[in-house]
Amino acid sequence: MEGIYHDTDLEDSQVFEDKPVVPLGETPSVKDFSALPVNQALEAEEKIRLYSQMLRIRRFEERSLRAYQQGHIGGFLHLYIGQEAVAVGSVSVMSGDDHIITAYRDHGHAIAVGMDMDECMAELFGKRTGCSKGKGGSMHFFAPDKNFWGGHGIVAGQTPLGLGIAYALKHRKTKGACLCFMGDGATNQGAFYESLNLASLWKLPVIYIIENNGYSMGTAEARHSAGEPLARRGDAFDVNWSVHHGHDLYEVRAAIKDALDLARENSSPSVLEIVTYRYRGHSVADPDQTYRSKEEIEEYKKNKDPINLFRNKIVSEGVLTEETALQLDQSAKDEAEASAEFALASPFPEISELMDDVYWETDNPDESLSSGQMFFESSR
Amino acid sequence: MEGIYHDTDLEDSQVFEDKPVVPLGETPSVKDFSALPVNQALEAEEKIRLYSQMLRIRRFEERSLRAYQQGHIGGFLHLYIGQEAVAVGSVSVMSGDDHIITAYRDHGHAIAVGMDMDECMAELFGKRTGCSKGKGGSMHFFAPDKNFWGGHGIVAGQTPLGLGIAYALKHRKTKGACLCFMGDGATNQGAFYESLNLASLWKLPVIYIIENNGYSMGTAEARHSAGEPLARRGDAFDVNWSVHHGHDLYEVRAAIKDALDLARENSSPSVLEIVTYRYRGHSVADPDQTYRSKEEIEEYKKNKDPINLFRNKIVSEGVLTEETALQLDQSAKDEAEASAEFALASPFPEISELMDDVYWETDNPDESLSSGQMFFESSR
Amino acid sequence: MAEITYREALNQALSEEISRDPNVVLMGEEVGQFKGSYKVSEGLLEKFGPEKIVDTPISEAAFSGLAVGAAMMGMRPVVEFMFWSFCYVAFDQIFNNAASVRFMSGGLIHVPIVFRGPANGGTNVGATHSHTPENFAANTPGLKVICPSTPADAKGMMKAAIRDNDPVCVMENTILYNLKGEVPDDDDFVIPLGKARLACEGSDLSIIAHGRSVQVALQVAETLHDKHNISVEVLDLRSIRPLDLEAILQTVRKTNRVLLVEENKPFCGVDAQIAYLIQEHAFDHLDAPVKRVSAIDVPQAYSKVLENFQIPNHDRVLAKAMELL
Amino acid sequence: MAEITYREALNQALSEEISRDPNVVLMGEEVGQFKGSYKVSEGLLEKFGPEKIVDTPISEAAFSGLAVGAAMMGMRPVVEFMFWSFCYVAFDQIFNNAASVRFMSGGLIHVPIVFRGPANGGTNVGATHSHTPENFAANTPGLKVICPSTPADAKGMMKAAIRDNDPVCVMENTILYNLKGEVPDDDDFVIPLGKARLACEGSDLSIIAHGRSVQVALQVAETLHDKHNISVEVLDLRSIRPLDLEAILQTVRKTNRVLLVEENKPFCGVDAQIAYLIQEHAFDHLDAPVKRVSAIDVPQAYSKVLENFQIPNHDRVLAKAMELL
Ligand SMILES: Cc1ncc(C[n+]2csc(CCOP(=O)(O)OP(=O)(O)O)c2C)c(N)n1
Ligand SMILES: Cc1ncc(C[n+]2csc(CCOP(=O)(O)OP(=O)(O)O)c2C)c(N)n1
Ligand SMILES: [Mg+2]
Ligand SMILES: [Mg+2]
Repeated sequence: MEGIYHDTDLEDSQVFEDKPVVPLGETPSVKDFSALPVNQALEAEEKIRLYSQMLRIRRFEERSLRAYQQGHIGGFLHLYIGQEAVAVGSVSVMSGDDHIITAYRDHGHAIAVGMDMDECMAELFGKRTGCSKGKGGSMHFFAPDKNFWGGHGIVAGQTPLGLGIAYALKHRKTKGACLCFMGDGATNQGAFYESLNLASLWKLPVIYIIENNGYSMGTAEARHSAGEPLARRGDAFDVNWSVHHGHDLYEVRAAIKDALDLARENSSPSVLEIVTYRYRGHSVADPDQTYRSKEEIEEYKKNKDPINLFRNKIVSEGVLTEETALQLDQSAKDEAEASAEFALASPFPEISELMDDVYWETDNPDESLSSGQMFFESSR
Repeated sequence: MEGIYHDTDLEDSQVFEDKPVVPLGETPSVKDFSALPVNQALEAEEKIRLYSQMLRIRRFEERSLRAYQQGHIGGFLHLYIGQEAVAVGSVSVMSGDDHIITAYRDHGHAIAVGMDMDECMAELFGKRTGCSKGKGGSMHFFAPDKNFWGGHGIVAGQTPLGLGIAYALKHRKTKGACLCFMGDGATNQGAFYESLNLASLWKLPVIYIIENNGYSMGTAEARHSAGEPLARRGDAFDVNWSVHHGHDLYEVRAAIKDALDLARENSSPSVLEIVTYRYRGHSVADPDQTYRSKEEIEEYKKNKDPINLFRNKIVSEGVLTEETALQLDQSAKDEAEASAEFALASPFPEISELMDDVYWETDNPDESLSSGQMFFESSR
Repeated sequence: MAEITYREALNQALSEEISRDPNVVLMGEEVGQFKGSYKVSEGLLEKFGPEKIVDTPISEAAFSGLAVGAAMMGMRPVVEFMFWSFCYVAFDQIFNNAASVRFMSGGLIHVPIVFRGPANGGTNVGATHSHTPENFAANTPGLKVICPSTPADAKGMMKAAIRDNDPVCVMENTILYNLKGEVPDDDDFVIPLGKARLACEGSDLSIIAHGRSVQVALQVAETLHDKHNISVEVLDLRSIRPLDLEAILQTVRKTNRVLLVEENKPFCGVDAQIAYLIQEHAFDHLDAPVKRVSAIDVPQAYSKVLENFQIPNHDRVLAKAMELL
Repeated sequence: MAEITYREALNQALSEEISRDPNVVLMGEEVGQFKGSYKVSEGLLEKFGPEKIVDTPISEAAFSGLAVGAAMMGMRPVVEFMFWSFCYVAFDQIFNNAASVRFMSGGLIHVPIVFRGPANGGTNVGATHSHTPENFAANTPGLKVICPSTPADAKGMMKAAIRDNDPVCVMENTILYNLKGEVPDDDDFVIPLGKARLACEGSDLSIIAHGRSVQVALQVAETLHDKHNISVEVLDLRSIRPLDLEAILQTVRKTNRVLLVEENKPFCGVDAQIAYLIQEHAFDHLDAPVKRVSAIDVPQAYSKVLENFQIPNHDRVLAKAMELL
């Protein structure tokens, strides 16, 4: 089993057998992924939509950060800023039968699948208009109607769930796959390896996407993981693996598309490592002063910002004008602002709603199959 | 990182890159490991002792099986019969600073490290003269004075413990290593991979020895694990790995010796897969009728029985006479019989002893640092 | 109605529900080719094939989580733990994912799943294989827990658990597997969760128990009746969560003396909670403090003389009952 | 004696014990370079170097088990869980290996280890990050569990835990980390485990609590005193196992009315056990049933309005106290 796709359109150049991760500050890959069929197929309009999606994610999160600082948001807030091309690129090649699940850094995926800013911002504010009625918070966005299964807080806890989604698809003979996102640090949880073995043994259409942003909280990859690249950890299980750049939306699309094809056609699992970067601290509570330099961050922003790079690309393709770019940005900002207003104006959940949404049964008393006392200290 | 030792004395022939496991029934490897220095160094007496150790393990277990059938032993009884060369060969190259830990199939390792049959048999009988005072049973033999840390019941639960033993050695700058034994099925527990990563990341002198007897209970390797060989699962973590035959005691010694040298010198971890076979069911409760054929078992016994092979070898080396072989066998049987008599004659623990050995503190009341109630339903 | 074992009753429940609903699958270690470690799934692989009866590697975390993911998608997996003790390596998947996903998603997703297997002591398998985590499960909102003690309950409650739209932990008992009893053959014989069972009527003392302890309680009731002419009522909780508090209070109000028996370790065992509820709701009906017999409070011992004493046995329960009278 | 925070108190305890005993090391996620997620280990890496202050990957099962193995060899590891909630992915290593090895080896081996970290709700981190598993630990013979509620206790009991030869689970609280209080500087300031603390004397009602609930209880005591002229005694359990049953019974015998408060979920929470023990041992001293306030029985909610109500707060505790009077 080689560490690359045998039937891939990608050249070897993006598959780093020895030194997979481009050191920060090196020039990004020069290969032009726009030439691949998956990207050639994109209409101008669609490209603009992809660009706008990335922008919307960023503006949403910037606004949420401000709301956090203003005291409207509590708990954790893990920002995705810098990684936008991964979620948007991945989701853009999904079909209606494909599903997606991720960890706690989930705002990007949520907006990419089409959740609207209002329900997301309201969730952050802990309001009943939130996607999870304020019960889940930042880490727990869900939209099963959009094939988005969350938003999970325990590192790598979603890796068996993603496997199960793939299992259900295969069991029902649906030609779909599950994209299961995780961080670089998450590769150090045992459940991931158990899942890789099962994925390969049972041939389940799950694609593990390691969004390698170089850090597990304050721990750089080299301090948390032995052996490079991380995607190679699929190798011993005979799972296809490869490594890609996450700053290039076209490259992400190409990589995910290939993996999806394999999954849909042969029900084959994959592990893709997508090298990316987060600009903000691990969560907004992380002062981000102990483990990396300001320069490192600035350098990435300057050379590899996925939104800038894509804008430049489609501007040079003649698809986007600077003017439209500005308009899109303004409307993303407006939308984010409006979502904050919506969230602020929304009511908090009632205390009496605390007991809802625990058991299906108590929420559907007419169809209840059991009796007896279900709760032992109740809010009612 | 290659899947073999770079500085090994072994030839490539024992390292199976593609098809590591010799299919049962094929002729065993023809390579003569007796020529290696580690085996050349063996005195005749020592060879006889090794032979006798394997015999003692087998006779002990055969006797324990009878005791089980007679109703003297309860719970589980996982027999090691067929695998003896692995424990005996491994232990024979350990130095005083090396340590060992294993799973529930632990009788072989226990006797190999020098525990005596009486305390082992008494433990199986649940007697207070047992090595664990009858509290542990078959799965929980311990002899810390002999650097033997058990005997653990939860599959792969011992893999982090072995890592910790290696950690303590390194922390104290002791030039020793920890041999951590596990089954092929145990490679499917996540804790093993977390341990591999830590072993490599921190360079800890732990040697994981997968005793691959082809089955995880009733599940053949191909039905429980994707990717071969199992030892390759160390690869992505840059952990040395190799595959060996377990029916040849000389080969086992050579493999473990090399890994121990690496561990002691460079504090490097390894994963060794040692291909072996169990003759009996998973435990004595396993009727052994659903997952393999009688022929498969008979064929292994005939061609690869580790005790027979070693006897033939040292007989042909002129070290052992048929007469001595018979004597050794008789004395092993006598010893096993005597241990059963000892166990039978030994007293059961008193009910009042049930509360001992839970907390160090309650066992050492004079040095107790705390007060308050420790137990909430007591036998006293 | 036929007399069958607890094991056969479970087997029937599984078989009937797999036939009835295409979303039901059974998965776990050795459930297929090996027919189950305790032969609960005997014949099912032959009947339903490997798509429905799924042998897994020893990867409890992965296959439990897989089943939760599949349940989120609308399947109804039944996950067998060879021993419930092994939930310790899958704890996060059961106690976080199965339990919380519904709540964390504001009710968008539900998780119709059954986790089942034996959870008991008494077979000399030692400390790591004898856990009885019904208290951990019952402590965790989002999960349901049941402990059937008879063949009929095993069948009827297992069927209810599979049809339930929430995660249900079914705690069986290796020693009960051979217990025989009358069990209806009706395909729709379902016993609702959350209803206790009056196992024997009496007036002097109530013994409340769950799981195999119910059988012990019944023996003690017999002894007390035969030797001391004392009339004991035995209430089988059957379901821990939901809990039939009404039935508990009813027997307490009737006899005014209560002994609780369980195999759980005592500190924060299920019966700690039951005792609390009784004194809270029936304080004035108690003629004496609620007493308990549970497992002796040390890791489970291997040696049979120790373990036979450690789990609640006839004599320990009898002695404690006498204290109450 | 200096006024320092709970966080600093823990930091001092760790620092002093690492200096005192070469076998002590601290390990966990982000404890070194990052100074600890909650800055409890600030400055320790600089002081002791990476051999003593060990940053780990997110591999709770492996590093917990590693620490148990090292403890078997005579080291005294202190393992930090960023949240105690994450013990769910290391459950087997703590609840089987650390808890049972001594017993299973017939006393040949002991395991001097500390598992520590915050275990609390109240900071809007949701269902998976707000577990309070002191009841699970206390249920498990072989483990000890403590829940210090003041800076002095945090220091003195942490030191005791590290010097203890058995596994001790120290449950801290992120909200208490900033709490200030007088703490002795004495290097040998050690508070023995298993001794409760009378946090405030009173005669009409006893509130028994542990962890941050002690602070809530004290506020309620103040309100009751100021507004209703009711005298409340507050007992801080400090240690759950070993448990100071004597101190509990003493306050019950004094006030004859008891309210138990904890952040645990109610079913089989710690206070279920305390309630059982009180009614068992002081039945005749109770003028009313023992009452409890615990977390509302649903997965921990994110939204602050919900969570502030969910955990025992001043008003909920006050209301329940009034019921008792
Ligand atoms: C089992 C577990 N341990 C620890 C944590 C705390 N934690 C949350 S995120 C995180 C770092 C994860 O890093 P990575 O997987 O690289 O994802 P990223 O945050 O970079 O997206 C840690 C340690 C957790 N949520 N779950
Ligand atoms: C976590 C866990 N799951 C399941 C079991 C039950 N079990 C005990 S041994 C075993 C098979 C292990 O096979 P392998 O690792 O190959 O070792 P072998 O028995 O062949 O020596 C199983 C499933 C267990 N003890 N622990
Ligand atoms: Mg990361
Ligand atoms: Mg095996």
